[in-house]
Amino acid sequence: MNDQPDKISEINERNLRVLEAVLFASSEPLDVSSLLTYMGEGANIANLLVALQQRYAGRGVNLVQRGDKWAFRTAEDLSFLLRREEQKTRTLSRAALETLSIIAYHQPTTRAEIEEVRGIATGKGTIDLLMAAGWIRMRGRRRAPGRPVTYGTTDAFLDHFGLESLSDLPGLDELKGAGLLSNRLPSSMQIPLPFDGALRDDEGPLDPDDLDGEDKNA
Amino acid sequence: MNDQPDKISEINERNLRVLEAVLFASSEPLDVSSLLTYMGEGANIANLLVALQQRYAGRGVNLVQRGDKWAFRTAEDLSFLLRREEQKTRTLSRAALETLSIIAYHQPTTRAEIEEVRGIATGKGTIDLLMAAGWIRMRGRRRAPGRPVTYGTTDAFLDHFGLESLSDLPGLDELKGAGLLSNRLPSSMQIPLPFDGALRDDEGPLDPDDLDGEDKNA
Amino acid sequence: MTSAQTNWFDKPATPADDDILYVDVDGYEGPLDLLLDLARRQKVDLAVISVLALAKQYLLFIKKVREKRIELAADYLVMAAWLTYLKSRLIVPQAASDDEPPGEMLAAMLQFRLKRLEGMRVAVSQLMNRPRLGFQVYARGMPEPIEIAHISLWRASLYDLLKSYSIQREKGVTVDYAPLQRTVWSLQDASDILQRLIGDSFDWIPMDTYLIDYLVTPGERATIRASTFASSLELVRQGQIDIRQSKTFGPLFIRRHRSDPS
Repeated sequence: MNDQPDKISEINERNLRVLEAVLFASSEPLDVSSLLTYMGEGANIANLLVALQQRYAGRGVNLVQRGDKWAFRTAEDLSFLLRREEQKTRTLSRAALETLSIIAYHQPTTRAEIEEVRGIATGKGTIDLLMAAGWIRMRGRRRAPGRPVTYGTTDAFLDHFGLESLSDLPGLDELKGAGLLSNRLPSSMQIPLPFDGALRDDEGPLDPDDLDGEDKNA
Repeated sequence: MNDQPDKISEINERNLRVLEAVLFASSEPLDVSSLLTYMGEGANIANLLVALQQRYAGRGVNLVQRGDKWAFRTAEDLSFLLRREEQKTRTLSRAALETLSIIAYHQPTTRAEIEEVRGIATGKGTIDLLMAAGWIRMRGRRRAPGRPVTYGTTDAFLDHFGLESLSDLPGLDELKGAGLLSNRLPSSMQIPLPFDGALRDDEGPLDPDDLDGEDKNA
Repeated sequence: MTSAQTNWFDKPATPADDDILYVDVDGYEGPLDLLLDLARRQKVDLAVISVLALAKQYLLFIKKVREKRIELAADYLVMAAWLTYLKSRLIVPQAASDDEPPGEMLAAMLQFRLKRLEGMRVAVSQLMNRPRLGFQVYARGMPEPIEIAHISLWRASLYDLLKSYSIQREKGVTVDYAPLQRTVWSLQDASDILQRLIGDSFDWIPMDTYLIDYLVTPGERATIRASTFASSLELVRQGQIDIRQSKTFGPLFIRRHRSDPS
């Protein structure tokens, strides 16, 4: 190194240090004019910022420009470090359990039908929760006024509850035998045979829009 | 460069980036065990931290050790540039400051010992205030009549005052030399040094009730 | 707040004039603080300070304060008493038989305590003049917190599912449930009817024969038999009729009771 630029590089190095510290400590991205207040006379802030940016390129932290402001940010490829997934086992709420059981026995069924059996409105959150749990799916749309979405259970549902197929769901007599249903029930009461095959005659396919998992009629 | 160490240095470099990103992203010092969770198998974290510290030595931001934790902090020599005025509300009373320094230099110490040094009763409020600031903690209970609570400083104390460990306390050697860290007149007896390790021989654990942060003996 | 010798204590600087000292003790944090201030006025190293002179100054000071205001914290008076004792120990030569600690030792102890308090005060200044976090040294201004995505794993048993379904189906049924309207014969009705049917028949006739018209409806048999039987017992008690049964579960025969002993 020759003598002359030594002085300049010393000042430069000092300014880089200050820039580094100020940008590190700032609680928000800083623009050039506020950075300038920390620099010595005649500092070429644009050059300094580029130099600092290059110095941090490829490091775990990068100097990034946001609009006309500058800030340190975690390198994009390391952003996964700042996310963590926590699994928590939770017991299904009563409402969700009721809705799920009705869908299981009555499938393909619509939200209105579920509400009819439950005698109470079923929140969209309950359906969403069961969808997120992976236990129910939208099958199609009922060929009826309003074309409501029909719901059915998934393979994950069978898997979780240890069923080989839907026909393993106990019928009326078995439920009575297990003491789950009272024997005093009227003989007119029937339990439907759940159906999880392809679309039934009264079902149409889902709309293309339904693919994002939203029930537009909800 | 030969082939063999290339792979090692590549892994090292990646670990250094991860360490840099994680430490940069946090405003609080992080301990080695939580840093380890981000590293690959068999990473030598002690070496990595030293390497990172060297890389940032002389820069505007330094990697510093605070107790057994690590953090990025702006360089001390730039303090005159970055200096912010102290908030009036944060100014501690003389009683609080004296109590803090007595705890720092005499730890583990009891309230009675603090009062003995100051020659005046210390209000519970003063201790509470220092606890709330996060600078002191209850360590245990002295094995002595009344089982008084022993107090010591925290890592946040080290962090606030820019100390790597208690041995960095300013004037420690002079105070020790003059025998002023003792409860007694200086004698040939060993002069105790401030100690923030696990419980000492004359300390027992805190009672379960102490965990809510209350000093029942106060 | 910029000089290196920042006074971190909120106590105002002590006036140079000793005469002003007597005005108040409120500026001091206890007698030790006051003693330390007095000692500093000797303008010598604490190690070579004259404890005797210090004790005299303190006692004089307390005396002046008490002339102005009677009330004075007990701490100050305890210290005054102790210093009076110390003074006497320092002035009067130690007797050989004396068990009390020598005055020199008491003086050294006081000196030690003053030095120790002074030491802590210096330490406070040194600590507070360090580059402190948030004032001269800074942490990351824009920390990037770790985002924790909570994933729920739902749990339910097949039993819960089936129970839940069954409860709902049963609930749906009970909504339509209407209790059966049963014909119930009151005891009075049964008694009236039985009286009427028996009339004046003194022959043994099975009870069911009298009731044959009413027992056609199977749903009503139980209540009619029960009410009739109960009221027949009452009629027997009243001496209106007689009852006879030849064997267990055999037919019940009834007839009008003959009231006249013929």
